[in-house]
Amino acid sequence: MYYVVSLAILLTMILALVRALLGPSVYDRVLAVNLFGTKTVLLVSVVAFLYGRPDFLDLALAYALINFIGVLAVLNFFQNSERNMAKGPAENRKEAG
Amino acid sequence: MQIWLDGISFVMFIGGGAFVLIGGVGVLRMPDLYTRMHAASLTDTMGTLLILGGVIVQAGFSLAAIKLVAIALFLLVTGPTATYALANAALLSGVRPDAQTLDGESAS
Amino acid sequence: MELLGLFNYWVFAVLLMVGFYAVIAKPNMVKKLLGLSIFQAAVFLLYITMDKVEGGTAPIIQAGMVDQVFSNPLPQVLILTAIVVGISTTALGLAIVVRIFEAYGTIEEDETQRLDLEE
Amino acid sequence: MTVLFGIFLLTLLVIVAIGVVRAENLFVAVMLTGIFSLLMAANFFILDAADVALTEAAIGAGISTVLLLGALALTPGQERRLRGGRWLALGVVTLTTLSVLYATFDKPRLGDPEAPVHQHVAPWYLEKTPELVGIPNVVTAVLGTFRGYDTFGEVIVVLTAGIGVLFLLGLPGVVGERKREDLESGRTYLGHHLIPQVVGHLLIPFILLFALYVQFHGEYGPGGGFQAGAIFAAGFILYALIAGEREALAIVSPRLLVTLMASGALLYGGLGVLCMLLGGSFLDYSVLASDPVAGQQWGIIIIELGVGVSVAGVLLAIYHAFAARGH
Repeated sequence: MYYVVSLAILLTMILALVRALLGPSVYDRVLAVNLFGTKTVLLVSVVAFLYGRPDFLDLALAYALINFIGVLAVLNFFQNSERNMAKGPAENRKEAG
Repeated sequence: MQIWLDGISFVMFIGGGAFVLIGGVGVLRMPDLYTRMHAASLTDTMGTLLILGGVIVQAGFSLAAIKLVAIALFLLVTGPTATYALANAALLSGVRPDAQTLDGESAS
Repeated sequence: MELLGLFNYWVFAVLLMVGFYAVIAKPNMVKKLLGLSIFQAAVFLLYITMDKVEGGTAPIIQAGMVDQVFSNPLPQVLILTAIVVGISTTALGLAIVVRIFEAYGTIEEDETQRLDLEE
Repeated sequence: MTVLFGIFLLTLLVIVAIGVVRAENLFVAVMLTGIFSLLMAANFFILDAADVALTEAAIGAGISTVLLLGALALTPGQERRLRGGRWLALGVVTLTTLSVLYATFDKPRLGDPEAPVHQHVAPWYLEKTPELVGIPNVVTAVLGTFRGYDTFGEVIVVLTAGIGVLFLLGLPGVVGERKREDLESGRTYLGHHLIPQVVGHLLIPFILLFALYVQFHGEYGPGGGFQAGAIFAAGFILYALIAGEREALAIVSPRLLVTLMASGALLYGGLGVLCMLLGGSFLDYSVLASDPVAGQQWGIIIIELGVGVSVAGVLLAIYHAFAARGH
C-alpha cells in the first residue's frame, strides 16, 4: 500500500517538474519548486516506513523546517532588486499575450 | 486490530494520493499563476494531512509518530507562508490574474 | 534486468557531461559555476551508488540487528564532507564572479577577454 | 521496486540538469538547481545513505538557493544569447560521454555484495566500530576517529573558502572599510510582511532546536557537525531575512562570526594537540579518558562540536558577505 501512495507522489513530481520546465513566468517555477519540496517530504516519510527505518524521518523534518526559507529569499530578492523587478513583468506579459 | 489499522491507513493513503495527484494536475493545467497556486495548496493541506495521517496510524505510539506530527504541523505552517511570499512577490512585480479567469472561463 | 543495475552509472556519465558542457560551452560565469556543481553532484552520485549493498540498510547499528547487511560507510563519509566543501567553494567562485562584474561590468567570459585585450 | 524508484528519480535528475544548462534566465536556472538538489537528496536516501541525504537537505534547502540568489542580486540575471551552435563542445562532450558509458560496462552491478569496494576496509569499520568506539552510527565513527585527519582537512578547506569570500567581498566591521552602522536600517527586508514575520519568529526556535538535536544525536542517528552547522546557519539566515541585515548582525556580530569560524577549527586541531600532549598520537582520542572507548566518544563529541561551530560560522559569514554587499 506504500507503493500506491509513492506512485501518486512520484507522478505529482513529474507534473510539478513539467510546470517548472514550461514556466512561463519565473513565479510558476518557484511554485513548482515549492510543490516539489513538499512532495519530497511526503516521499521520504513514506519511503522511511517502506524500508522499515522510521528513525530516518529526520531528513523529512529538516526539509519541513527549512524549505520555505528559499521562497522567502525569493520574495526578498524581488523586493530589493529593482533591475529584476523591471524584468519580471516583461516575462509575464508573454504569458498573458 | 491490525487489519483495521491497515484498512484505515490504506483509505487515508488512497485519499491523500488522490488529493496530491489532483493538485498536481491542477498545477499543470490551470490557466494562470494564481489559480495554479490555489491548486498547489490542495496538495499542501489535504494531501499532506491524509498521507502523513496514514503513516502515523501505521507508526502507532512511538517517537516516529511524534516526528510525523511535527512534520505535519511544520508543513501546515510553512506552506501558506511560502504561498503568501510567492503571491506577494508576483503581485509586486506586476503579474495580474488572467482576464479570462475572472470571467470564469478557462484560458487553455 | 541485469543491465538496469548499471543505470546509476549511465546517469552519472550523462550528468557529468551535462555539467562539463556548461563549463566549456557557456561563456556566462554563473552558468559555468552551476555546471561545475552539476559535475560535482555526478561524482557524489557515483560514490553513493557504490556504497549500496543489496538488502542492506544505512550503517547505523541498532540493538537487535542480527545478520543485518549494512551499506558501505566509507563513501558516505567522503561525500558528506564533500557536499559542505562543495557549497563553500561554489560560494568562493560566486564571490570572484561578483568582483569580476564590479571590475568589468559583465560576467560573460568572452567579453572580459575582449576588454582585457583592448587595454 | 526500489530499483524502479531509483531509475525514475535519476531520469528526472537528468532532465532537470539539462534544464539548468539550457535556461537563459539565471534565476530560472537557480530555481531548477533547487529541484536538482531535492532529487539528489531523495536518491541518496533510496541508496541507503541517510547521513549524506541529510547533509544535502540541509545545504540544498537552506543555504545554496539563498547564496545563489545573493550572488544573482549583484550580477546580471540574464545570460547573453549565444550566436551559433557550440558544435566543438558538443562533439567533445558526446565523445567523452560515449567513452565513459563504455567504461561503465566493467562496473559491478548496483548493490552487488561482491563488489571490490566492499571487500577492503569497510567490513573492518563495520565490525570494529562497536568494539573500539562504541557508538551505533558507523558513519560518524569513521568521520570522527578512523578518518579524523580527512575531516580535519575538510574543515580547514571550508574555513579557507570562507576567509577567501570575506576577503573578496568584505564583511562590515571586520573586513573592508564599511562599519556595521553604515548598513541602511530603513531597508528591513521583510519587515512589513506580517505573515512571514510571525511564522519566521515562531519557527526559528524549532530550527535551532532541531540543529542541536542533529548535532548531539549524530552518534545514534543520521546527523553530526556538518549537517547541524548548515541548519544553524539556515536558522540565522531566516532571522536575517525577516528582521533585516543590520538587526541580524547586531545579534551575531561580524566579529563573533569570524571568531566562531576560527574557533571551531581551532577546537578540532587543539584536541589533536591535546591528545599528543597526553601521550597519544595526533587525534588519537583513546588517551582522553581512562577507558579508551569512553575517550573515543568524548573525542567524537568535541570534534563534532568544532565542526558544527566552524561550518555554521563560515556559511553565515558567507551569507552576510553577499547580503551586505548589496546595500
